[in-house]
Amino acid sequence: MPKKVLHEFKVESLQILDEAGRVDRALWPGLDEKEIKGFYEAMVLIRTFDEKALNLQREGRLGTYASVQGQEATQVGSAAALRPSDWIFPAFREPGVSILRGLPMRMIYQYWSGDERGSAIPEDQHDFPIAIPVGTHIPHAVGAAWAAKFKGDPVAVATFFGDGATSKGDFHEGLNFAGVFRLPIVFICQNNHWAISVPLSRQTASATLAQKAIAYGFEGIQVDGNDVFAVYTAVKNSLEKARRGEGPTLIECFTYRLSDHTTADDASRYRKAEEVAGWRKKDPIVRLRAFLEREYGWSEAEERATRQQAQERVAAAVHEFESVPPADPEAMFDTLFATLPPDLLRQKERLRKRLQDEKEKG
Amino acid sequence: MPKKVLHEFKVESLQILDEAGRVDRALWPGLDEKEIKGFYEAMVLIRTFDEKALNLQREGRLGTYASVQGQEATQVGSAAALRPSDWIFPAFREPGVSILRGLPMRMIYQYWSGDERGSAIPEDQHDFPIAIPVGTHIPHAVGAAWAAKFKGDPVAVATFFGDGATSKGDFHEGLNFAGVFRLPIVFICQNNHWAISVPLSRQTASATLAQKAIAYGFEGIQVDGNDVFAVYTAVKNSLEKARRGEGPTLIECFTYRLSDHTTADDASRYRKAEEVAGWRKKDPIVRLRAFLEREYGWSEAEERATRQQAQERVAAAVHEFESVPPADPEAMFDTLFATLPPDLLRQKERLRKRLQDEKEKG
Amino acid sequence: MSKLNIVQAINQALRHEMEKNPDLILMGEDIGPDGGVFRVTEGLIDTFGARRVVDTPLSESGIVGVAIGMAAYGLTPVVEIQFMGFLYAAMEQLISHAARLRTRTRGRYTCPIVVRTPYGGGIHAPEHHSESTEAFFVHTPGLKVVVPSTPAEAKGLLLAAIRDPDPVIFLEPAKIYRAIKEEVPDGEYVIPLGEARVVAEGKDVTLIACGAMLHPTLKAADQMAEKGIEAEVIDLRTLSPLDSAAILRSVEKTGRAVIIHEAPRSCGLGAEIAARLCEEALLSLEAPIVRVTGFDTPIPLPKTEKYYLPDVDQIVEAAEQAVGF
Amino acid sequence: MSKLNIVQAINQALRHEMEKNPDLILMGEDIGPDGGVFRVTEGLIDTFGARRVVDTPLSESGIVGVAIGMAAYGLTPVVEIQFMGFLYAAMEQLISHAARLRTRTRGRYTCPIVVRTPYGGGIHAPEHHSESTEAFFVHTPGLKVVVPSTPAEAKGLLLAAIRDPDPVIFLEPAKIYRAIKEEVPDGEYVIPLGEARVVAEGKDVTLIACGAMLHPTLKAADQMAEKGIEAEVIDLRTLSPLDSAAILRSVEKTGRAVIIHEAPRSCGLGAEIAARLCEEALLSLEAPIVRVTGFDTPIPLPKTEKYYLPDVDQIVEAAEQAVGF
Ligand SMILES: Cc1ncc(C[n+]2csc(CCOP(=O)(O)OP(=O)(O)O)c2C)c(N)n1
Ligand SMILES: Cc1ncc(C[n+]2csc(CCOP(=O)(O)OP(=O)(O)O)c2C)c(N)n1
Ligand SMILES: [Mg+2]
Ligand SMILES: [Mg+2]
Repeated sequence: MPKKVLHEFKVESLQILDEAGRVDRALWPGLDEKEIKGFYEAMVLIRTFDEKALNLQREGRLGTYASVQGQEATQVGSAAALRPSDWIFPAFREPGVSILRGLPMRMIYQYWSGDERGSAIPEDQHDFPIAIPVGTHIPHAVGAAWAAKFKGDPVAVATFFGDGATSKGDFHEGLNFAGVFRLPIVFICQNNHWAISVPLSRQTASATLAQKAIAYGFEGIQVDGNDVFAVYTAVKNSLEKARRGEGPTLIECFTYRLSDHTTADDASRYRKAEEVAGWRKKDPIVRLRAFLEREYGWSEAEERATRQQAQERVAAAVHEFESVPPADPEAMFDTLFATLPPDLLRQKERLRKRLQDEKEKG
Repeated sequence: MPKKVLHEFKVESLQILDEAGRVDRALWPGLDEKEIKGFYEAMVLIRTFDEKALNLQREGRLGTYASVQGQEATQVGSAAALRPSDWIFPAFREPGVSILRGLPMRMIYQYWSGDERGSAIPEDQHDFPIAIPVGTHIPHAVGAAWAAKFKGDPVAVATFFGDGATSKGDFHEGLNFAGVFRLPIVFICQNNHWAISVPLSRQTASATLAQKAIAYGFEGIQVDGNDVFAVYTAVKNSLEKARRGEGPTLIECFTYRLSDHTTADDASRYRKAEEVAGWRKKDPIVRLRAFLEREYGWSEAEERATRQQAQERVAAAVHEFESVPPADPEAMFDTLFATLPPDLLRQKERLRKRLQDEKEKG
Repeated sequence: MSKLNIVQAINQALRHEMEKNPDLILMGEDIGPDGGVFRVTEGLIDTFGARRVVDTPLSESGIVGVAIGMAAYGLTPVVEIQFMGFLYAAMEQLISHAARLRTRTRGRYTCPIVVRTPYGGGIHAPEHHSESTEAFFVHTPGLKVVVPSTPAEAKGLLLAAIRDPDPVIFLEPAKIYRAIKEEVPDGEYVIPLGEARVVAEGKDVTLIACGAMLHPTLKAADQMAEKGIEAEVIDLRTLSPLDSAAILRSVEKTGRAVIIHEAPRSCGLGAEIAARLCEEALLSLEAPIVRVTGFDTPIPLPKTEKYYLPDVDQIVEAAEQAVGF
Repeated sequence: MSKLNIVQAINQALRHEMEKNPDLILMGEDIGPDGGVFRVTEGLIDTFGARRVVDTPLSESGIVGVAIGMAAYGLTPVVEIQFMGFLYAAMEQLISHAARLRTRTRGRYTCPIVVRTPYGGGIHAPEHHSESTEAFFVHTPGLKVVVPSTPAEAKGLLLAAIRDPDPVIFLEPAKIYRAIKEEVPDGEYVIPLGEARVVAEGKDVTLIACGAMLHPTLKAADQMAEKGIEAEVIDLRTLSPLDSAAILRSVEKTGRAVIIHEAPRSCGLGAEIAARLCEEALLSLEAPIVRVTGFDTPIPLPKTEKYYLPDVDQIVEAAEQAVGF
C-alpha cells in the first residue's frame, strides 16, 4: 500500500468537577465524604502554608520561595492517590505533595531559608528533595521506578515537573527510558502555563503537552489540574496501571500559577492582570468549596474551623522552624563522602580555624 | 465536556516504488528518464565508493569507516531534492549525500584516514562536516535554519541522523526549537534499525519514529527508505514547505544498514543472518534497476557502463587521496583561534622543536 | 560617560553592539519582556524587537547548540544562560562543538558566539545558583573565558568578546552586578581580550584575582598597606588565554603570590597559575604560593555559604603568610 | 592467578562482583550481546541475563541520570559510557546530582554509582574518541576519579570503586586495554582508593603519571637509569582524592618533579599537583616542576595525534631538564 495511514493517536482530556462545582457522576471515583473533606482541608493547609511562606520571605526569614498558589488541586489529587510505599520525585513547586506525604512543614521553610537540613528527608519517607535544575530529576525518578521493578517491589513512582521542563533533554531521555523498559512510573506535568516569564507557546508548538507521550509509545492524558477529582482519578489509575506492570503514563495537569514565579520575580512585567484574574475564577479551592456547599451543605463554621486548624498547624511549623539550632558550617564536609579523605580533613580543619577566629573576634 | 478527545493525530507512510520495481503512478513525482537514470548512477557510485572504502580500510589506508550500504536511496533521494543553496548537516553515515552535494570523494577518504583536511568543506558548499557525537549536530542545523529565516534567505536546511539519535536530548531540544520558531528545516531520520548492536526496539517504544513529530507540533511521515522516489518526493515536498515558511517536517526513512556498523564492528555478534538476507532482497539499487529494466529496457551494457564509470571516478578519487601531501602536525595550532595567543605560540614552538628533533634523528 | 553598575554597563554594551551589528541576536530564557532574571537585557526587546531578543524554550543545551549553527551561518549570537549552574547541560555542545568547529573544519566554519552567564556565590540564592566552575572552560581548548570586575571593564570586555571571532564564555559576577557604580565611557569602548591589568602596584606580594573576588582582594591590599605591606593586585580579566606574562612580571618583582578564587580548590584556576609560576619563576619565589579558594565541597546554601567564600581576612592572612615566610 | 589483559581483568572484576552482589546492574550502549565496543562486558549477559546487563537507548545523560535514581533506591549501577568524549552529555547529571546527592540530603540519599569509560588517545580513533578530561571530574567536589594502569590494578581498583559508597568515575586507558598481560589474582582483590603507589624507587627525580602514560614514564625511567639517573615513578591510581602525602614524600626526597599527562595542559591535573608541591614543598624543590602534557588544543585526528601525546623522549628530556637544573 503506497500511501497509507500507519497509526492513529488521540489525546483525551478529563474533567470531573466543573468550574461551578458540579461533578460528572459517570466519572465519579468513588470518594466518600471524609475523603473529600480531607482534600479540602489539605488544599486549605497548603494555601495557608504558602501564604505564610510569602510572609516569612517578606520579613527576610526565607530566601527565595516558589509559591504554589493555584496548583493545590494537582498536589492534593496526586498525593491522595499515592501510597506511602510509592516514591516521589518533585521539582521545586510541590510543597503540597511533600506536606501530604508527611514531610514536616518546618523542613520546607528550612530549605527555602537556605539550610540543607530541609532536604534531609526523614528515613520513613520515600521522597526525593527539591530539584532545582529544571527537568533533571526526571531520569532519577525513572531510575527508581526501574529499581523497584528490578527488585519486584510493588511500588510505583511519581515525578512532578512543569511545562518548561518538557523542553529539556532530560524530559525526553527520561520518558524514553520509561517507555522502552515499561517502568512503573507516572509523569505528572503541572502545566501552569508559564516558565518564569516564558509562556507555554514559547515552550512548544504542540497543541497539548499530553501528546508528547505519543513519542514514547505510551499514554498521555490532559486533566483539568484545578479539579482535584480529575487529578486524583488520573493519577490513581496511572499508578495502578504502573503497579500492574503496564508501564508509564504522562499526565498533563492543566493549571495556572497564580503567584509570581518566585519571590524574586515580578510577574506583572510579563503577563496581563486579566489573564490572572480569569484563572483566579478557577481557583481549585473555591471550586471544591462550591462542591462541598452543594453536596454537603458545607457551612461557614466548618470553613472557619478548617482555616483555623490550618493556621494553627502552620503556626506550629513556623515555631518549629524558628526553634531549630543554627546551621553548622562544618556540615558542608560531613556528608560530602561516606569517609572524608585526608586533604578534605585538612580543609575542614581550616574552616574550623576560621570559625574559631570569628568566635574570638566576637 | 468532562471526558473528551482533545486531538487526533495520524502518521502516514509513503512508498512509490515497490519491492518488485513497480511504481504507483498516482504518486509519481514527475521525474524524467534522465533524472531517474541519474539517480541510479548516483546510487551505483555511492556503492562503489563505499566498497572501495572498505577495501582501503582492510589495507590499512583508512582508519575506521562507517559503511552506507543499503541506505543509498535515502541519500540520493534527499540530495536530489536539495538545492545547492540549501544547507545540510550530516551525521557520519551520509557519504552519499555529501558526494552528490559536490564534496570531493577524496576528502571523505581523507577524513576517515584520520586527517582533518577531510572536513575542510569547500567554500562554495553549504555543508557541515561529519558529526561524531550522535545527535549533537541537530541543534546546529536548527540554528542555521533559524539564521536563514532571520536573514530572509530562501534557504532550507536538511539534517540527517539515525534511529539511535532520536533517543538523545539534542534530538528533542532541536526539534522542539524548530517547532516553536517554525523554522525551514527537514529532519531526515535514517531508521536503519540498528544503533551499533542496539535494535530499534531498545531505542524507543513508539511504533514509528515519524510520530515523534507530534510531540513538537509538526508533521512526521514514514517513507520507504529503500525507495528513492518516495524519499525524493517526501524530502522535496518538505523542503518546499520549509521554504514557504510553513515550518519543519520529520521524515523517517525506513531502511536498513546492510554492513557492519563500522569497520571496527562485527554485526554477526548481534544480529541474525536471516534478517540481513531479508533486507538484502530490498536492496535499493536492485529495486531501481528492476524499474529501469521494466520501464526503459535498461540493458546489461548500460549497467556495465554505469559501473565502469563509477569505478573510474572512484579510482580517480583514490588516486587524489593518495597524492595528498602528508598532514602537517602544526596545523593543530593553526586553526584553533583566529589569532593564536602567546602561550599557545610557545606550545606550537615546542611542537616545532619536537618535529625538528625527530627529523634530525631520522 | 555615565555612572553605571555592571548590569547597566552590560546592557549598554549589548545595545551599542546591536545597533552596529544587525546580525547580532540575543537568545535565552526570560531575556525578553522580563529583561532577564537580573534585568541585564531590560528594554532591549522594546528597541530591537522579538526577532533579535528571543525568549527560548527551557533548554540550555539546545540554546547553545542552536547558537553554534547560527554562528556558522553568519549571525552573531549572544546567549544568556540564566545561571552558570545550568550551563552544565550545554557542556557537550561547548566542548565537542563550539570549541572545535574552527579546528575541525580547518577554518571553514567558525563559531563567534558569546555565552553570558552570571556566576559566583554570595547572592543568597538556592542550590546551583552560586557556581564558579570557570576552570572547566579554561581546560577546554578552543574556548576563551572572560570575567569582568567593574562596570567599565564589563562593557569593554563584552564588546571585545562579541567581536572576537571565536567562542567566548563571559562570566558575570552576580554578587557585584549592582554593588559598584562607576563612570563608563559612552559609545565605543573595547578592552582587548588576553590582557590582565594591574589594579594596584606594590612590591611585596602579588595578589591575583578576578571578578567579584577582586574587591575583597583590593580591600585586603588596603588593610595591608596600613601595616606597611605593599601588595600588587592583578585583575586577570581574561582567564583563557591567561596573561602569563603579566603574572610573571609581577611575581618576578614581588617574589610572592597569593591567588584568590571562590571556585573549588583542586584543579581550579589557581592551580594553573601556581603551576606556571613554579615552572617559570621558581627562582624568583621567596615564599610558597598561597591559594585562597573555595573548599573542595559544593558551595553550601545561603545559611553557611559565607564560610565557603574567601573573604578579606583570609586574603590578608594568606598574604601575610607569604610575606612573613 | 591468571594472566590477563586489562579488558579481561575488568571483565573478571565485574563478573566477580555481580556474583556477590545481586543488586549490581550494568547499563550502557552495546554492552549486551555485543559485549561492549571494547568487549569489556563480553559474556556477562550470558551469565547474568538481560535483566542485569542492559543495553540502553543512546542517551548518555539519561543513562547517568537513571543510574542515580537506581542507586538512591538501593541498586549498585555500574554504567559504561562508550567513550569519554560522550560523557560530556552527562555533565549536568554528574556535577549537579551524582556529586551532590549525599551533601544535599545530609546523607539521607547516596549515590554509589560507577561510571566506567575508556579514555585517552593513541588508538587511532575518530574525533571525540581520544579525550582525557579527568580534570573536569577532579574539579567536581563529591566525585572520585580512578585510573588503573595495569590489569591487576584495574581489577583491584574497580572492585574498590564498585564498593565505594560514593560516585566514582573509573577511567580505563583505552590504549593499553590489551597491550599488557599480567598475573591478576583470582577472586577477591581490592586496592583501596586514595592511595598512590610507588612503581619504581629513585632519589634523583620524581615522575608522576597514571594510566596509559605510566608506561612511557616507566620506559623513560629505564632509559635514564642507563645514564645513571635514578627516577622514582609514582602511579597516582586515584586522581580524586589525590594522594598528596605520597607525592610530597617522594618530592621531598628527590627535590624534583615531572608530571606527565596527555590531557590539555591548562588547568589539567598536573597544575594541581604542581600547585600542591609549590605550596607545601617549595623549600624541597631544587628545580622547576616540569609538566609533560598534551597541548591546549583538541587532540588531533590519528594522522598527527602522535605529536600531541607525550612520549618517552619528551619525558626523558623533561626529567633531564629537572635534574640538570
Ligand atoms: C536547567 C535550568 N534552567 C533554568 C533554570 C531557572 N528556572 C527556574 S524555574 C524556571 C522555569 C520553570 O518552568 P516550569 O518547568 O514550567 O516550572 P514552574 O516554575 O512553572 O513550576 C527556570 C527557567 C533552572 N532552575 N534550571
Ligand atoms: C553521543 C554518542 N554516544 C555514543 C556514540 C558511539 N556511537 C557511534 S554511532 C552509534 C550508533 C548510532 O546509531 P544511529 O543513530 O542509529 O546511527 P547509525 O549508526 O545506525 O547510522 C554509537 C552508539 C557516539 N558517537 N555518540
Ligand atoms: Mg510552568
Ligand atoms: Mg541506526
